[in-house]
Amino acid sequence: MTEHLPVLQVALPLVAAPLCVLLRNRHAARGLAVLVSWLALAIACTLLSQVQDVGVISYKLGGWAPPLGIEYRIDLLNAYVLVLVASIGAVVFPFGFGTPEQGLREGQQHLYYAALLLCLCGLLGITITGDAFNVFVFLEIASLSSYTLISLGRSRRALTAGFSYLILGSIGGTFILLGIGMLYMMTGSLNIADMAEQLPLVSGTRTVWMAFAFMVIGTSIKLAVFPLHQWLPNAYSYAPGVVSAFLSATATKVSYYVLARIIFTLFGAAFVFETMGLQRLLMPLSVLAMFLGSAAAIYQRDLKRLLAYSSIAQIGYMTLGLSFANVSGLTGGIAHLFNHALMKGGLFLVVAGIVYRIGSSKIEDMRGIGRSMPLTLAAFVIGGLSLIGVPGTVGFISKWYLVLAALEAGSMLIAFMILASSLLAVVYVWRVVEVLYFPAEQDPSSELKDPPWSMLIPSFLLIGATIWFGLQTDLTAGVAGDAARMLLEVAE
Amino acid sequence: MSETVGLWNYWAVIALMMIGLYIVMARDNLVKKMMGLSIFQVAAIMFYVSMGKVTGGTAPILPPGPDHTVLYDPAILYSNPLPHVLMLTAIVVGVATTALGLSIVVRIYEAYGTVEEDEIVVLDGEQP
Amino acid sequence: MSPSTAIGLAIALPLLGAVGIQLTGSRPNLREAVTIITSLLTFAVVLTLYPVVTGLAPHNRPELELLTVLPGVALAFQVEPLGMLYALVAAGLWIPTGLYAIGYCRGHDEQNQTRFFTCFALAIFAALGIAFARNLFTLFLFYEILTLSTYPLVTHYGNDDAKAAGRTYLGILLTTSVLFLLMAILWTWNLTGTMEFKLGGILAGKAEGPVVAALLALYAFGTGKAALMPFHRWLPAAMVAPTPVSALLHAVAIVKAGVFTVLKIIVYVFGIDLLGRSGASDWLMWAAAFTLLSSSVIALSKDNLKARLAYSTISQLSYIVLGGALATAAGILGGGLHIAMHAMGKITLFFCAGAIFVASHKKNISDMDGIGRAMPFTMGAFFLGSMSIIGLPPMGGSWSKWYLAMGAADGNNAIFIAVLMISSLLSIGYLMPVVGRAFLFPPKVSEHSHGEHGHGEHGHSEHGHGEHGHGPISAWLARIFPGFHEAPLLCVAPLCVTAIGCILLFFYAEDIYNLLLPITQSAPAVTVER
Amino acid sequence: MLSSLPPGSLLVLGALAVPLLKGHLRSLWMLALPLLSYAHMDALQPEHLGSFALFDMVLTPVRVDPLSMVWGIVFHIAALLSVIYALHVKDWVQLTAGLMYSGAAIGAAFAGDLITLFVYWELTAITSVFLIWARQTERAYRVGLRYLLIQVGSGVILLAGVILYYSGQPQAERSLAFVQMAGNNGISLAEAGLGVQLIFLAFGIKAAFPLLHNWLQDAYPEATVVGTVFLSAFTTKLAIYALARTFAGETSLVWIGAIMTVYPVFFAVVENDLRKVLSFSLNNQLGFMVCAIGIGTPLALNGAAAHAFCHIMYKSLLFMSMGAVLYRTGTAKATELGGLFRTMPWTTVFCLIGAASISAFPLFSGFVSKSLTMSAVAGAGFLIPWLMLLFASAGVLEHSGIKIPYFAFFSHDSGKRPKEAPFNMLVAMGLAAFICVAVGLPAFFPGFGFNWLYSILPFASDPYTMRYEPYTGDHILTQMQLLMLAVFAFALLQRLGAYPPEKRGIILDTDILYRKVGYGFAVWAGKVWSKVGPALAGVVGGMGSRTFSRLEAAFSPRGTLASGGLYNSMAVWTVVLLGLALLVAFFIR
Repeated sequence: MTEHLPVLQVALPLVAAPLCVLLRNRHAARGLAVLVSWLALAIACTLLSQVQDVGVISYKLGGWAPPLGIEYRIDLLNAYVLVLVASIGAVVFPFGFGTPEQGLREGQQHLYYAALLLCLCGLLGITITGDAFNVFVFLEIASLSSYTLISLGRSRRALTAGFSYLILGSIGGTFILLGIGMLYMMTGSLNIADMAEQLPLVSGTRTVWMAFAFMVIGTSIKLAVFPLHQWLPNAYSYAPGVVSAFLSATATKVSYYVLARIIFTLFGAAFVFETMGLQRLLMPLSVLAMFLGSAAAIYQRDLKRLLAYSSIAQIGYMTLGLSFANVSGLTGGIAHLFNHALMKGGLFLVVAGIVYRIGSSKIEDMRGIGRSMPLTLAAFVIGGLSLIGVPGTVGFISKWYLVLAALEAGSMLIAFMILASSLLAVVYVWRVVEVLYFPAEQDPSSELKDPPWSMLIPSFLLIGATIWFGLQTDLTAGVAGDAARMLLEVAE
Repeated sequence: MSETVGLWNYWAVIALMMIGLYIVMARDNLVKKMMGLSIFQVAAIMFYVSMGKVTGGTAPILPPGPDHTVLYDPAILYSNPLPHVLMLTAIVVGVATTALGLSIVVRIYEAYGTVEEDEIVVLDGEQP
Repeated sequence: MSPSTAIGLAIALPLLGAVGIQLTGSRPNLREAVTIITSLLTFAVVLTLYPVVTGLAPHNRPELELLTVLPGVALAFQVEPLGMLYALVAAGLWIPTGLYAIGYCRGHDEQNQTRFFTCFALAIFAALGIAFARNLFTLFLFYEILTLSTYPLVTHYGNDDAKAAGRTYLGILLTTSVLFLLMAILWTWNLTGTMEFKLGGILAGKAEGPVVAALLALYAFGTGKAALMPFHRWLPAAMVAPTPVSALLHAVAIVKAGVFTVLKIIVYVFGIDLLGRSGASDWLMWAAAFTLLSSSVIALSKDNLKARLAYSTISQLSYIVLGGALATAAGILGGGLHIAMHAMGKITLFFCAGAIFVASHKKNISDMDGIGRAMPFTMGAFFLGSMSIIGLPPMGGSWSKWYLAMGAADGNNAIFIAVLMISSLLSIGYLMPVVGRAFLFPPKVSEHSHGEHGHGEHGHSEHGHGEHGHGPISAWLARIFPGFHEAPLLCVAPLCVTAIGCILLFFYAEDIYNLLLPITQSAPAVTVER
Repeated sequence: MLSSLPPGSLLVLGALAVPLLKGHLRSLWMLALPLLSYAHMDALQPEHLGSFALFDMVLTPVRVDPLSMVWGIVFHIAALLSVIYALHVKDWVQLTAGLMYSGAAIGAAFAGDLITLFVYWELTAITSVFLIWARQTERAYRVGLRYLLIQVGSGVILLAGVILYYSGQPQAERSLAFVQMAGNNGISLAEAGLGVQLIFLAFGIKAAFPLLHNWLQDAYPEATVVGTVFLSAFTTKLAIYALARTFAGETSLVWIGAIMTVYPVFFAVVENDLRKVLSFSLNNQLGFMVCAIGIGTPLALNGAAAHAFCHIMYKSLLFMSMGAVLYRTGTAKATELGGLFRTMPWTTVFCLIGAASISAFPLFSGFVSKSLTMSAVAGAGFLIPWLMLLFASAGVLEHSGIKIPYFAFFSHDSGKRPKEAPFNMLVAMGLAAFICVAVGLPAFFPGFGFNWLYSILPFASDPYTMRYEPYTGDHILTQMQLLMLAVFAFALLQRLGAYPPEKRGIILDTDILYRKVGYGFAVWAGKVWSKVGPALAGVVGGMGSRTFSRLEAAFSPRGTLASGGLYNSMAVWTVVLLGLALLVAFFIR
């Protein structure tokens, strides 16, 4: 049984999705989705511990040998991402259990869960597979389901948001497809490990360069690297609350994983940074993202949109870590992948709770509600502090590694910029905290209270995790560091 | 020169891509945008298909031999079948994307009463 | 109870207290009991550590390591002399401050008292964490907790003023700490690969010349709580908070956390030796001197009593920074002593300002004419506190000033003796008029104050008088002091205690001196001429 | 227990109880305090040195030797007289402050180390300011503040000096002992180092050296009736003691002293406020002592000590009498007084005794003490200073000996008919007058008259002093000639109408420097700050809000960066980036 875990990881949600459709009952569908997400988490955790024990796991799908057949290849990095995606799913799926789903048409809820499960399946699949074309397939599964999920939002603008994400996502996906095709032309293989072995022989050809450019740009669209981020604010603002939480915590993270894979495993750091000079492009863009994303967040009037812009800035941190191409930077980037998922997922859940109570995500509608919703306020404050990077929270850990990386790279300026941009986070976080905390002129309706426990518990699980992993970093920074060393092929 | 011209299939792919992208960018009508996107995706499919073609190669189909065996003749030059196979999946993805996109356009039409992007922007501006 | 346990307990108790206060919030008496009992217990636990510090050699000092956050970076605590001093100050002054806050809040009928006392306890928790921090990370962690836990206190009134003040407060403190302090910590880590505090410094041999000066700048300005100009604005801004908060800010925890951090970093990260040798701290002396003098001058022009005291605090903090920057044994000792001395003096002054506000609703010095005759205990205490701040004997403040000046003399920086002396004179200029006017001027005609405050001043004081009109002691006092009208007992008693404390510190300064002496071991007594 | 307390501490601590007592109990307590304190001091063994280590220093809070004993005795007497004089006062602030002030001064006289000295030094400053503030006028408040600043300024200079002095010594032999620093120990002030010079400066401020003197004339006339009596006795004499202790024999003091004696004469002659006249004369008398200290021989030091003793007595007496006048009439201005002898006969008599003493008439205390000084100066061969002192002696007679009683009690009749001074004041004045006379009398039998005074002097065993006999023919003759000349001059000038008329006016003095310029600067700095602060805040705020609106225009949901053709710009960006990525790869290596 255990040897089949890799395929089960993907197959379970894939099978459960049509089941949901067949069940036609929203309670049953939800129960199934939650169950599957928990099972997926259990599988992911088992895989991680296996990887930590025995090293890389290679699973041959259908028994076909790797270069020809599809291989699921699990090393430390993707086991880590699997755990992240699965655990976010396991926390987010039960959110609001027992309350009616927000803004869904009657009779469609089971379809919603089907889409969620498909999305989970796609994301897990991207992560677990060792086959380049398979990555594209799962990417499209995840993307298509997420277009659906986003356009399910209550506002009609969710539709336009979903549509534009669809357009851009498809462009990105096609870019990746083209890139894979070019690589296949040059190597005759679709297995990532196999391609990686062949590539150095042909790395001087323009086809490979083009392939690289297409793949990096395609992934960057999915990852919302500045300035390819413009689909993201709308998508996250108008999607249903849970979807925002889920996507913000997983979709961009998986894209980041793909980018890291492309750069380090597929093409190799030497090619990417020395031949292609990616850091010359990526570093300025990351810094711009950090500042412009945060600056834009400051001026938002919608809380979800604010968080979305903050995500753009945080993605900037991750890609910045990547662009240093040293162990600290990559550790910071990968750790931030995990950490940002925790805090942004938690924050979106908190906002979902607020929206559940007051029916709006506009900041001005939240005046003084922290008084009657103290737990929500507390959760938001902690999550916000984590965004800022206050010590004791996960945000600090990632920032720690990133600044260290900048110092190791000898760039005091970048180090200062990382810290300075986190000050912008102080501004946008505290702007919201002030609104929540200070009493409104007129007394808010007194029956307002914290969201139900079924919403609070998942929020607090993620928010609490930001503190736990801010102090206990074996799982995050520890594994991230190992993964970074593995990617950079640096001996411990 | 001949080399550049000889790669006409790639030029076609690039032209298709650019046409598709241009439509996506320049058209306000959402349905037309979907069309542009389809063209764009088709460009990728064309790319794969053309790259699988081996000059002088025949279709990679093995004729059935006696006793339900498959005849393989190393003398016959086949085209590479794999890209074509892959494109089956890509076509499915493209179809799904188009279907989903169009269904969203339908929903947009229900919600806004129009599928023109500029009008939607105006409508969104009126009612933020 | 082993010393390690005691460390944990000392830090955990205020945290537990905060939980307890939150839980008993609906029953004020019980809640206040929790505050008082927790503060007493905390102080007792901290006291049990005192003999440990004085008795054991540095390498034997008890430690408590909770967990390893990052490789080489642990959340860990250790007791050492400077931290012990700060812990004693914070925990010791929590008791009177707590009592006073109870009196103040009740006398003033404050809102949200539960939140108030909870955050208060949290602030003490953070302060003790800072005091016992074994490494830079732990220190930074609790430093930020302290900033955040006091934010609700600063913005207690919840109005626009409070909001603006809260922005300044948080803005400056977080900006400096994240931008500079964290940068400095990381840089240190990058240079040395460690962040454990070590007597004699960890940077010695790892950094030279301009790097040391730049690091020191990052540390000094990064510790925004030390209120070095130009990062001092948060302190006057925070004046909108209730007075017990101001006392907490200025005396017990927050500003002291800042200067403590600076001193600790100078002693344990740079090492007195390195700084004294390299001259990297020369600019810091001037920066501190500038802050010291200019804020005194500003204080002169403030009519609002709390604002004046706030600028006085800024000035006094720079004394401590200066002491550290001098990088001589005497300078460090003086800085350390001044932590305790200034805490005791300033807390008294703020208590007095609050008591005056509770009793008469007066905020401006120009309105306080003749108030000393109505409030002889309060103003007497104010007088004593002022003397301590000025540095006059027989108040504790004179010892710290003595050692600071000695430090300047030892370090061949005699010019800073002049700075200290001028500052003393300036502090007379801004503190003594308060006393003089209060005791010696006849009260202003009430018409005037009516004109300024508009409503109910007289009515209030009559009400207040009624409160204190009964009881034999009050009657006796009222007979002796005509027009006797003090704040509630819970306000007055703590300030009398702390005022007496200022005098006691004069006589018991040697204990603090002996406590701190070991940290100067690595320092040369006299800096050689550079 | 009691013996472990330093002298004067009884007064300091006992004063704390004064506010809590009422009526006769308070009076009794206040009278008892100086007496108890005296007994306590008397019980101390000479050369009793209570040393202990504090920090890394050795402190000697109590050191009893003949020099300190003289000051101890006279300070106690002055405290007692002042208390008696103040018995009618109800204001506890003044009484407490006065008692603590005298206690601090006594403590300072017995300080054995510089830290202890500093402690008492500052204590006298802080307590005494209340005696000025207790006047409860705006003017007194400002004067008090200036006084306090200068007094504490002297303290901090002392501290700075002590620190430099201490740290300038070799590490192993650092000593804080309050001992000779320059002069007789063979080190001149110029070469003694900055620390010692600062200490000298600090003493000089309190001793009202020329140009450092303004606080005295500024503050003393503004103090309360009682306050001035207290003030006149302690602060300056404490400084004299400190100078005698540390700078005896420092030659520059001779000149400083000589100048000090001369120049106040001119101010005193034209001054209208009689209490201010007395302040100038006090300054002038200090000059004699400073001069004697500068000589530094045992005889000269004896002279300084004796003069300090006598001076405290007669200056107190004069201030008391002027205080009584002020108390009864509400003014001490020469132009508004005159003819008071009719209703205030006792006060007149006591004032005359004081005037005679300060003028050094034979049979009065001034005569026996000033003679010592003059002889010492002459004996040391300082001719010009000697002449200056001689001139000043005449001047003293002019302004204190004649002007004060003349304008207050005789002169033209002001028409004022005040009551005689209160009984307690009369008692105090009487006691002071008695002492003035008693120590001035010739030694009809050993231990009587001036002999008693000489026996308590620090160098009582000094053979020259023991053999010194003020009542010799030529002494008396010289003095009488001088006095007669002065009286004659006064009478002549008065008759001719040429005596400088008393004017209501402000006499310009060097204090204009700090009173106007310093104060003006502080006010100006405050104003500048109050203008610049908001202006800066305005500028920053304006810049901030402009930046804000610009940024908002760019970033807000309606802003340029965040809205508009979503797909278009992003698709363009995609292509641009693709191009860029390839460009970087192709061309930028």
